[in-house]
Amino acid sequence: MAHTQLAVLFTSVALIVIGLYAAIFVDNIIKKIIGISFIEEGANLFIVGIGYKPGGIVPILMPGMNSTWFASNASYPLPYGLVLTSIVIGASTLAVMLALVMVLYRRYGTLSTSVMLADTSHQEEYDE
Amino acid sequence: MNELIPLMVIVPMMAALLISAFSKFDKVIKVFAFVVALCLPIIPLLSNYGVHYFGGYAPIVDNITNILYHPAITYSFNFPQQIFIGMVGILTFLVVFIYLTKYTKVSGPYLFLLFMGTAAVTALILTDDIFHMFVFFEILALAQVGIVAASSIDYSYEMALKYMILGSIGSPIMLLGIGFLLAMTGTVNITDIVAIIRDGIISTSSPMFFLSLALIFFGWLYASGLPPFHTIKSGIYSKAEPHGAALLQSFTVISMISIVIIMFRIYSVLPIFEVLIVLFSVLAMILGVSLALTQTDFRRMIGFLAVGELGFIGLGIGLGTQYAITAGLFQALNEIVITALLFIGFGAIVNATNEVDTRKLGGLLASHPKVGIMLLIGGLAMAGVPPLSGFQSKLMLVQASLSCGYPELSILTIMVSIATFVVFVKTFYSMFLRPKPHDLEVVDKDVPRAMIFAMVVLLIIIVALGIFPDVVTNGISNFVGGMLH
Amino acid sequence: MLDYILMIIIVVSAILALIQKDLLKAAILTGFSGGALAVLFQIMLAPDVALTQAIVGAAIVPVFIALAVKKTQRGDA
Amino acid sequence: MRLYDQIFDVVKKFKELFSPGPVTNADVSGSLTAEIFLIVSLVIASLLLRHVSVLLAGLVTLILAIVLISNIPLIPKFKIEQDDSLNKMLFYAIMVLGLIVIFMYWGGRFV
Repeated sequence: MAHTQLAVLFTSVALIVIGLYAAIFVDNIIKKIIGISFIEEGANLFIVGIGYKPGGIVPILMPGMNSTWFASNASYPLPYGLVLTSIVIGASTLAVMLALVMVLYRRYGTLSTSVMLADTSHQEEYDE
Repeated sequence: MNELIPLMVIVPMMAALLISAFSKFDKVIKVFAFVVALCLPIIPLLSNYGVHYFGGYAPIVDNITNILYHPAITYSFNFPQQIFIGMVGILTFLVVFIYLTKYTKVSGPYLFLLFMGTAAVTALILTDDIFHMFVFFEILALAQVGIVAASSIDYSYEMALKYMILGSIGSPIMLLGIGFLLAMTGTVNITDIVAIIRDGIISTSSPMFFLSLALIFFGWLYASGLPPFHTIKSGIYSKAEPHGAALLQSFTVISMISIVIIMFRIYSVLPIFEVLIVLFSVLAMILGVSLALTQTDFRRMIGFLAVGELGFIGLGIGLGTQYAITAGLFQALNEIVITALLFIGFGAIVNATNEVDTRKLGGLLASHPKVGIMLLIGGLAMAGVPPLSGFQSKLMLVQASLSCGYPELSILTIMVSIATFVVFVKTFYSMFLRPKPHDLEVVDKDVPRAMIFAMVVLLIIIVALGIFPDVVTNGISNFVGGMLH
Repeated sequence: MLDYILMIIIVVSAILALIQKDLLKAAILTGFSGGALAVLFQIMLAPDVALTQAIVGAAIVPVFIALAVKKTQRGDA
Repeated sequence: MRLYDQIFDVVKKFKELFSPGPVTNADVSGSLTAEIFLIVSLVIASLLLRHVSVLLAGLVTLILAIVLISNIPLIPKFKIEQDDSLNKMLFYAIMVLGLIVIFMYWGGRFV
């Protein structure tokens, strides 16, 4: 049963590595952003994996439950609360990034990172 | 009155939301923003030191094991917090004032971002909860992106997107580090984590503990703009409006010191922690200043200088003694003020000439003597010329590194100060002293009054801190002494 | 058994999303990955997180990406 | 004489570096200062290794000095590596992340 927890940690590491790979090697900006959202998902999965207690129960204390039994069987709910916040933060950053991409696409007409987000420090003119 | 502690975060945040919601009513919003901005530096001055437990959940003592737990999000307010929040408040007030006088029609979203950023850094420096720190770290990153994207400077959208993509790599990594720490200690309250580590409940030599340091450290590198993030950090300074950049750098400095203090409290048992911080600070100093020497865009140059100066703060924290950390924090305070002065002053020049290339400028001392003189004093303060405030903190840093047995770091510190001086003199010469080129047209002759006012206020703070450093250093030193024991 | 299948779905659809030539397909595959993650959260005794992730990961994020693709271009180049 | 020629080439390189727009005295002297500052400060920083081992510090300092001086127009290379291109920034960021994680996980205990 503890194998599930280990497998979850491996999955999260796999997601993070996929995301980092996409961040370096994928040129399309939307795919890059998708890859970056996988890093976020991997971190979330990892934190949920921390709270998970193999063979335990959902941490909801119903009335009439034996509290000692509950305390020794419930999984740890604090990480779950953190992940909720983190998921929403991730979605909102994703939305802002995509909005910026849409604005920049109108200017460049391409989604290639090496064109859209290239070095700008030597550019003299700025064409609208 | 500890009730004032949460208000330091709530007031700017509520103001941000209200301004954004009622941005149609132009006059009312202007007055409201001005009043709130005026309140921001006053609240920390009136408040007493102490802690605030959100929701009133006081710490619980476990009767069997006698261990203290903190169930609520805790804000702790002390002398350094007071001085830094007060300084950010003053800066926010000046920036909002410049913004309100510059534009007749104010933009609600922009003011929203300014106030939201202020609320986020205030929460960052007050908080005693590592996840709360992460949440406001994200909010701060979003606010910074917004401030950059809202400016009307060329390539600001590109720079904002780059900053955001790098940020969305940095922050999940930091979250992962927090996750490792949570997995080992089971809590997110820093005081509890420190107590657990001090009692030896978890093994500090386990690879997990080192890994959590590595991941949180990477997030800190992103937040503070040390290498490898020095290019993007200087980039966003140069693509934001000058007054926005003045606020952005204060956000950077404060997020840097608040996260590094948290890391110091948790990880100072590991000797490698100090090695890492000193390594990256030295790199930041060398790369920041040497790149600043080769820039021709003066906003970018100040950006790189600001990153280079961050290295001094890191150096002070990395040396790890009471005197060194005091010096580092004092340097942070000075840097906030000095860099803000430089950004606002150079922004006034951009305003007047519409030109950012130092090669095409010249002879501005004749048309803008006031701005020139104030910028000169600010630059001298940044380079560490007595009796200005930069001198005091840099002298303390040199002494601290000598007394720790690292004369190389002292030499490096002095060299970086000299190079900073060279950068500044070179730029000042080519902008103000050199004969005026024929093709330079000064578009708008007079500099806005609000900018002059802001510069004068910041200059007074610089000189006052330079002459009476004890006012600040004694209090910081006491706080650091309490933190180390 | 179901959890291992879900993990494989998450990783494989993440990889497939990144090698698609068609960005709309990539958006849909992202939704697959997010939805599978939501079910995995449910199995890992976190129903509250699963609900949020199901809405955000399986519906909102793919829709955002699809909207961005619709406003820009569908092909990867 | 070869070193002299090399230093002379440095100035030519700087001209290319500032290609759009005129090159002023102040820019070239600033870049030369940056060049010297970079070499000296990196060499001094490498002296910090003496707290680990004196022999290592001596070796690293010597090698670093020789390598840096023989590659002398350093600033153009440095500037090209640290420009605003997102791909370069991401590459360096992730490389640093990898280095920190690997170093801390396997080597953190030994410091």
